[in-house]
Amino acid sequence: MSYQPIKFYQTGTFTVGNRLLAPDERSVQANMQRTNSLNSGHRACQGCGEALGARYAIDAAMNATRNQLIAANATGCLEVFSTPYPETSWQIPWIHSLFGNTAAVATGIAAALKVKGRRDVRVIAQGGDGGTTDIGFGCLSGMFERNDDVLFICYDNEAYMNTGVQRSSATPPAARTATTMAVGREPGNVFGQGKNLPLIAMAHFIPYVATATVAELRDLEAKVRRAMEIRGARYIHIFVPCPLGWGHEAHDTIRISRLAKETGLFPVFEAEHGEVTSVSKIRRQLPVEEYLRPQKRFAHLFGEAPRLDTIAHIQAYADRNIRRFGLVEEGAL
Amino acid sequence: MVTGAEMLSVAAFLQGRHAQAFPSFGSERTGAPVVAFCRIDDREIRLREPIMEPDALIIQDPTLLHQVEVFSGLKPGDGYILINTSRSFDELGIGEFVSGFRPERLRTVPATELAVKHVGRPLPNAALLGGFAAVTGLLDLASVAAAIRDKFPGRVGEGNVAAATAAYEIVKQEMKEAALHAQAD
Amino acid sequence: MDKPFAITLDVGSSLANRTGSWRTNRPLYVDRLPPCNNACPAGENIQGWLYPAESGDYEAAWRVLTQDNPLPAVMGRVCYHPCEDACNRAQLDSPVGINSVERFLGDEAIRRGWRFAPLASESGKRVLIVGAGPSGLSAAYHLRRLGHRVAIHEAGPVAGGMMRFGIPKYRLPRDVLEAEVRRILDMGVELALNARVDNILSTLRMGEFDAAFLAVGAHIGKRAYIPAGSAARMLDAVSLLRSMEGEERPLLGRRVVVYGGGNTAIDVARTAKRLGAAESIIVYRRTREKMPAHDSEVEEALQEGVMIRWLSTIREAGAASITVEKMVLDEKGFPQPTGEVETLEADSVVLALGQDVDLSLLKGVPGLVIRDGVVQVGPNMMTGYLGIFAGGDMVPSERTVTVAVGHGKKAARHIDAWLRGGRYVAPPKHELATFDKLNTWYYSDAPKTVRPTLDIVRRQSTFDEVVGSLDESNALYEARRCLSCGNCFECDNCYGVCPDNAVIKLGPGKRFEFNYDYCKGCGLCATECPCGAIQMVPEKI
Amino acid sequence: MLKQIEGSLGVAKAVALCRPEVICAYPISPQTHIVEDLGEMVKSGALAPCEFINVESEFSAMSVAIGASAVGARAYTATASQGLLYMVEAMFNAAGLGLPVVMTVANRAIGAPINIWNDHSDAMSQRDCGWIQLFAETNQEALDLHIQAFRLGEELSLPVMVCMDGFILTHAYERLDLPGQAQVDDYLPRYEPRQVLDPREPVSIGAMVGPEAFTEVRYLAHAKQMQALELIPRHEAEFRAIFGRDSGGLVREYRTADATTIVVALGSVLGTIKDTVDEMRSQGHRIGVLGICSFRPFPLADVRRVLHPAQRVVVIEKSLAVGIGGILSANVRMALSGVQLHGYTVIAGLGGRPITRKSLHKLFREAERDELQPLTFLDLDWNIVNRVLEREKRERRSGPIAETILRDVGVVAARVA
Repeated sequence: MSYQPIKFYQTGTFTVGNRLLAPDERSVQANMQRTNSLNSGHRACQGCGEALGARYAIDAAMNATRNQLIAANATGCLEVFSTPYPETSWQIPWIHSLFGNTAAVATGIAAALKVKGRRDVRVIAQGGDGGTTDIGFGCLSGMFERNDDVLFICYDNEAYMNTGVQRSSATPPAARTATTMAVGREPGNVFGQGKNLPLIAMAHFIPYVATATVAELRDLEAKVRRAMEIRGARYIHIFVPCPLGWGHEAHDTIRISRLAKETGLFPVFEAEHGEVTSVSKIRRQLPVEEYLRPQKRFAHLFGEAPRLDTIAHIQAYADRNIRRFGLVEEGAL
Repeated sequence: MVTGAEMLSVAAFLQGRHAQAFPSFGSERTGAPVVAFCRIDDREIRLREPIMEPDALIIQDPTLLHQVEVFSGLKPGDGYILINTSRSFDELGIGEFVSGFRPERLRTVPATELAVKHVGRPLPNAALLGGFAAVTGLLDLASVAAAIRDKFPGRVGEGNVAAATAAYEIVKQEMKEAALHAQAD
Repeated sequence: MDKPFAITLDVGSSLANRTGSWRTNRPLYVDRLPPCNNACPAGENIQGWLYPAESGDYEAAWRVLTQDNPLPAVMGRVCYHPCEDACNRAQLDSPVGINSVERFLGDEAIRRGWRFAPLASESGKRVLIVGAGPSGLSAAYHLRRLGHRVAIHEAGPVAGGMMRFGIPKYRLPRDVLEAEVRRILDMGVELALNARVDNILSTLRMGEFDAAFLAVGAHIGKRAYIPAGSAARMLDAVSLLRSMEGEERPLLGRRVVVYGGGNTAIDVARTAKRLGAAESIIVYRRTREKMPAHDSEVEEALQEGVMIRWLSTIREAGAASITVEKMVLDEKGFPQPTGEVETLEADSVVLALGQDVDLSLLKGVPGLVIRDGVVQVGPNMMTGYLGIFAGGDMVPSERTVTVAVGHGKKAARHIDAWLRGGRYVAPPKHELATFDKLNTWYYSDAPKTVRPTLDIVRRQSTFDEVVGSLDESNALYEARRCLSCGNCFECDNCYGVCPDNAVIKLGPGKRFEFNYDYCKGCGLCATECPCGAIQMVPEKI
Repeated sequence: MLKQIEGSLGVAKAVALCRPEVICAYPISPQTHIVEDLGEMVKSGALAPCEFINVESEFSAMSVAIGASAVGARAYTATASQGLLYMVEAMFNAAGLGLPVVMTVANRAIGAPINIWNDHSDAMSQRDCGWIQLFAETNQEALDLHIQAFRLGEELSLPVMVCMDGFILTHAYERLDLPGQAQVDDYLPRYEPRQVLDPREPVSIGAMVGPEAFTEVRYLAHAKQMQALELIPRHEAEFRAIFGRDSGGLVREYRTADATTIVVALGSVLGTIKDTVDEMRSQGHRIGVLGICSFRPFPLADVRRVLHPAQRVVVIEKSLAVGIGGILSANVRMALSGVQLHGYTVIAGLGGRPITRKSLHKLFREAERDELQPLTFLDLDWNIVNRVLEREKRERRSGPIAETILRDVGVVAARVA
């Protein structure tokens, strides 16, 4: 069958694949022979955003490198659910060393490959928000600063899920975690100054920084592909909801990601050498309530007497993102 | 100073002897008082303790004379003392203290001046080694020069060798004169 | 390599861990009934034929379409498309232009001369069909496809029935109608013209038919008692419209008054305009809201300068004028006279008050039940007399071409079953794919394309077709606006969003399968399915 | 080739001859000169192909080495003291994953109070992390042990730590016999890793292992070190054959035949002890020395064999197991279980305190008379200690011990003056 020029919605702008697209225009995930880098049988929870994000990203990277890929993995959910002896779910050469040293291990791998003249083999370091924004931060910053030829991917589910949902520096304000309980006068996590890893990565002026969510596969794959075209230190921050830790329905993982972006709470953009080069605009702007309400970790904001002040505060964060990154189409809304 | 001890050990090594040079370890910053040691022997040196009873003492900075117990352990009689100064032992106020030493083993040399003259910088090490070779006769000037060239290749090295040679000559000259005086008395 | 024990593992080994056992809910692929299909009186599988159309496979689309309706080109013009009123897309931006795509496919078929597939084996049975209108033609087509020999007896000089004698050219060009009728006849359907059936039983007997389907339509214009002077020129709408097909044009004068509020009234008023009437006025006793005529028709009529007198009745008609009485709606919404009258100049008055059925052919048939001037039929379209079925305008129902075509199909299936000594049982209907079952995020905004319309001057002077066709790319665009409600369109979402790779892609046209060995039952696939083709059901424990 | 150079430079040259492919550097005294020298060789191209990476911490240094080693590259780094402690988590990991990283530890004390001078507290803190630990007596041996370390580690897939006394060896200028490249290539084969990260044969390294297999994994780690007990002497012999000198091995005896008193120690202090022993021998004392080169694995059998005939053992160690005393001596005692002899633990040279012949003579004589305390702190200034203990008994807020001691010694005062 001859394919029509891509002109209309069903040719897959928002869906994963679609029969109407020429095969080379479909997403990696739509491919019947996709690599399933993180194959079935892993022990992730139902509807795990991290499992999804990891397969999206690594499949895309394998596709971009013709499977010439090695990954280093930080301690955390992803590592534990993917490689409990005697089974591993990974299809690529993969190493888990420690919680805080993944970027450095990757640096070592890249250095060794360089010495051995295996420039074709590319290196990915990956971990959760704990292994990235907290305990792994030192090694990560060092890797950035030296501009080592490593792509670091952070799967951000905004808390230490592996140990039972404790607060991390990526945990959003007001969110309930095991160490920021929804009790007292200021329930949930504190309103700090925030620790925006993508911006911090940009402050290292590395060649490439991007954010993505599991709700926009094509965008995510494009960013991984772009990252793989570049040499040097690269960083992709992927928003991956955790049904268990956030207290939302397992089937809402993608919906929640979508809401995070559409409310402006999670800006999706790209930056090269410290400059923002592209922004994924909000399609249908929504108030933050839409995002907060389906998550039990924010349930205390919607009790008998809703915490309107807190919600307004969170809305202000979203508005700031919208202003800072220009998330809303000019003239729209 | 540390460099001095190093070069001294190299010079000894070049003359086929065993030598062990090491600093008085510390987190000193440039300019702070330091002590460095050098052992020279004909058999392998296994000893790792600091030198507490030196046979010879090279004092690079006479201003320390009254601050630290510089002379502790130095055996009166057959100990060597070489001081980097243009003044005399008496002018330095230690004439009385060194009275017990054999005068031909007590020498001063304006090493810093020589360094400034030949190297252009106040680094007296090389000159002091030249002087040391002269006063002790334990090393010949050639191996000192070789050690210096080994440490500082090129122009700087040659400058230092010149300084060392000058110091060597000066000390030798003084000793000759001293010897004459001795006979004269 | 000789790997360290336990610390180093072979890739992919976790396939040994069947996580399917975690599942408490199981996803199922389902086909739900799209609202368009559900609303189509002709029972078309609209989503089904839009699907191949989306990939530009128009012939396949046309073949799916014509499994239910042999007259797409006609339907694409005269159908009032209840499908579009039901379309879920209306809640996003505007309904899919189903009718215009259908018309495009119909015209494409005529242009390319596509023919119907050869028949199944002959059954050896003969069926008589009375009336070559939409219902009769539809029945003939379906019966023929089912392998029966079919003979149509048509009283008129040409086939088409109301499609020919009721609907004006400017809505349905005759060459289109003829092309589609011919295609049906080419299947080997006998057509006898000017062959009025006076006595159905004798015709059945003489023709040795095994069954009959009656679809004579309703061609007798209803009369209303209006005191009229001898000079007054009064005609009825049906005759007027029929005469339009004849040699010489009827003379209506400069001022024409049409009495009634149905589609026929509109047709007449617009026809009068085209015949040169300076004034074409519709007199209707109620308000626009209450008017039975289809809104688009009313709109087009007004555009063309037709005037409408709401809340008015004709008291009497004179030589060159009529007297009109104003009405008011009572609380029940019925018009009540006010006694207030005025005079309208009128060279002629056309009564468009509905049509009656000519039931003379049924005289003496035992068991028939006739009520309100129409023949009563059972759910299988059979009359009280075994083997005689009826449909279209002569049975109780809405009187549209689409309904008639639907009757033809339905009757054909029952006749077929009856001839084979069985009963036709329609397959159970799927659950309706309502809007709430969709995840419309995945559909980008794409407003409906408007079909071109003829410029106003030519609309008032000629009988050229008013509404034009979509070109190929527009038709494709419209087809692709379809949300494919309740039916998988292979967007790969389920395959992509499964965190456990538990969806197996079977390849183009083969859709997908769940791998229950690993599916943990999270339900992401169902939530993210754009068209609601996945259902979560509890696992039996 | 003989050269009079600094110990650090000697080690750097030896490491370079081993053709390392990835070197990670983070500065900390007294190790720094080694990586500085290596860094220069890589920059100048004298050492190639090799990646020299200036990391941002010791934790990162060991982690980079782990990554490089996992790809089959020969990885090296050096550290000391606090730096070693900062990489502890990665130390266990490198050993657990069986990655043959080689690391120099320029032994130095551990704070608080911060102290940059030599003792063995740093290396001893890592005695159970799974690394092989070799202690050098001289700079020549330090140099040679690095060549042996790569051979041993890669053959066993275990990381190896070469310990050399900070400053005392690292900063000492001595005559060193530098091997030629051909000799080293002859002795040290290409690295053939047991496991490697390679897309051509993907594996997952570093799985989570539960109770069902963890004990086995740990036992295998132990078994590998036991294999080292056999390999080390073999490697020592081969080394002698190629390089023509004795270096390494498990233990080194010195005048132990007929000795009634045997002194056991690690590292450079053995030199001073040997000189002392020679002097005492010349005076008729039956005293000998047992130097331990391989502390991990600990050569229980050899130690037992050597010490068994003696009447007393004096263990001199530069580290303190606070709350019990000796670390080396505890290991020695394990070797002597069931053997009846006097055992003395002497804690000496902490934080750079010189160990002098004078003190040793006194010590050994007391030992011979069995007047020594089971646990002795060499040259401990009892006046200071007692004064502090007194003061602490008297007042609650007696201030930080280190500072008060300095005040007692008068150093602080002197600085001020």
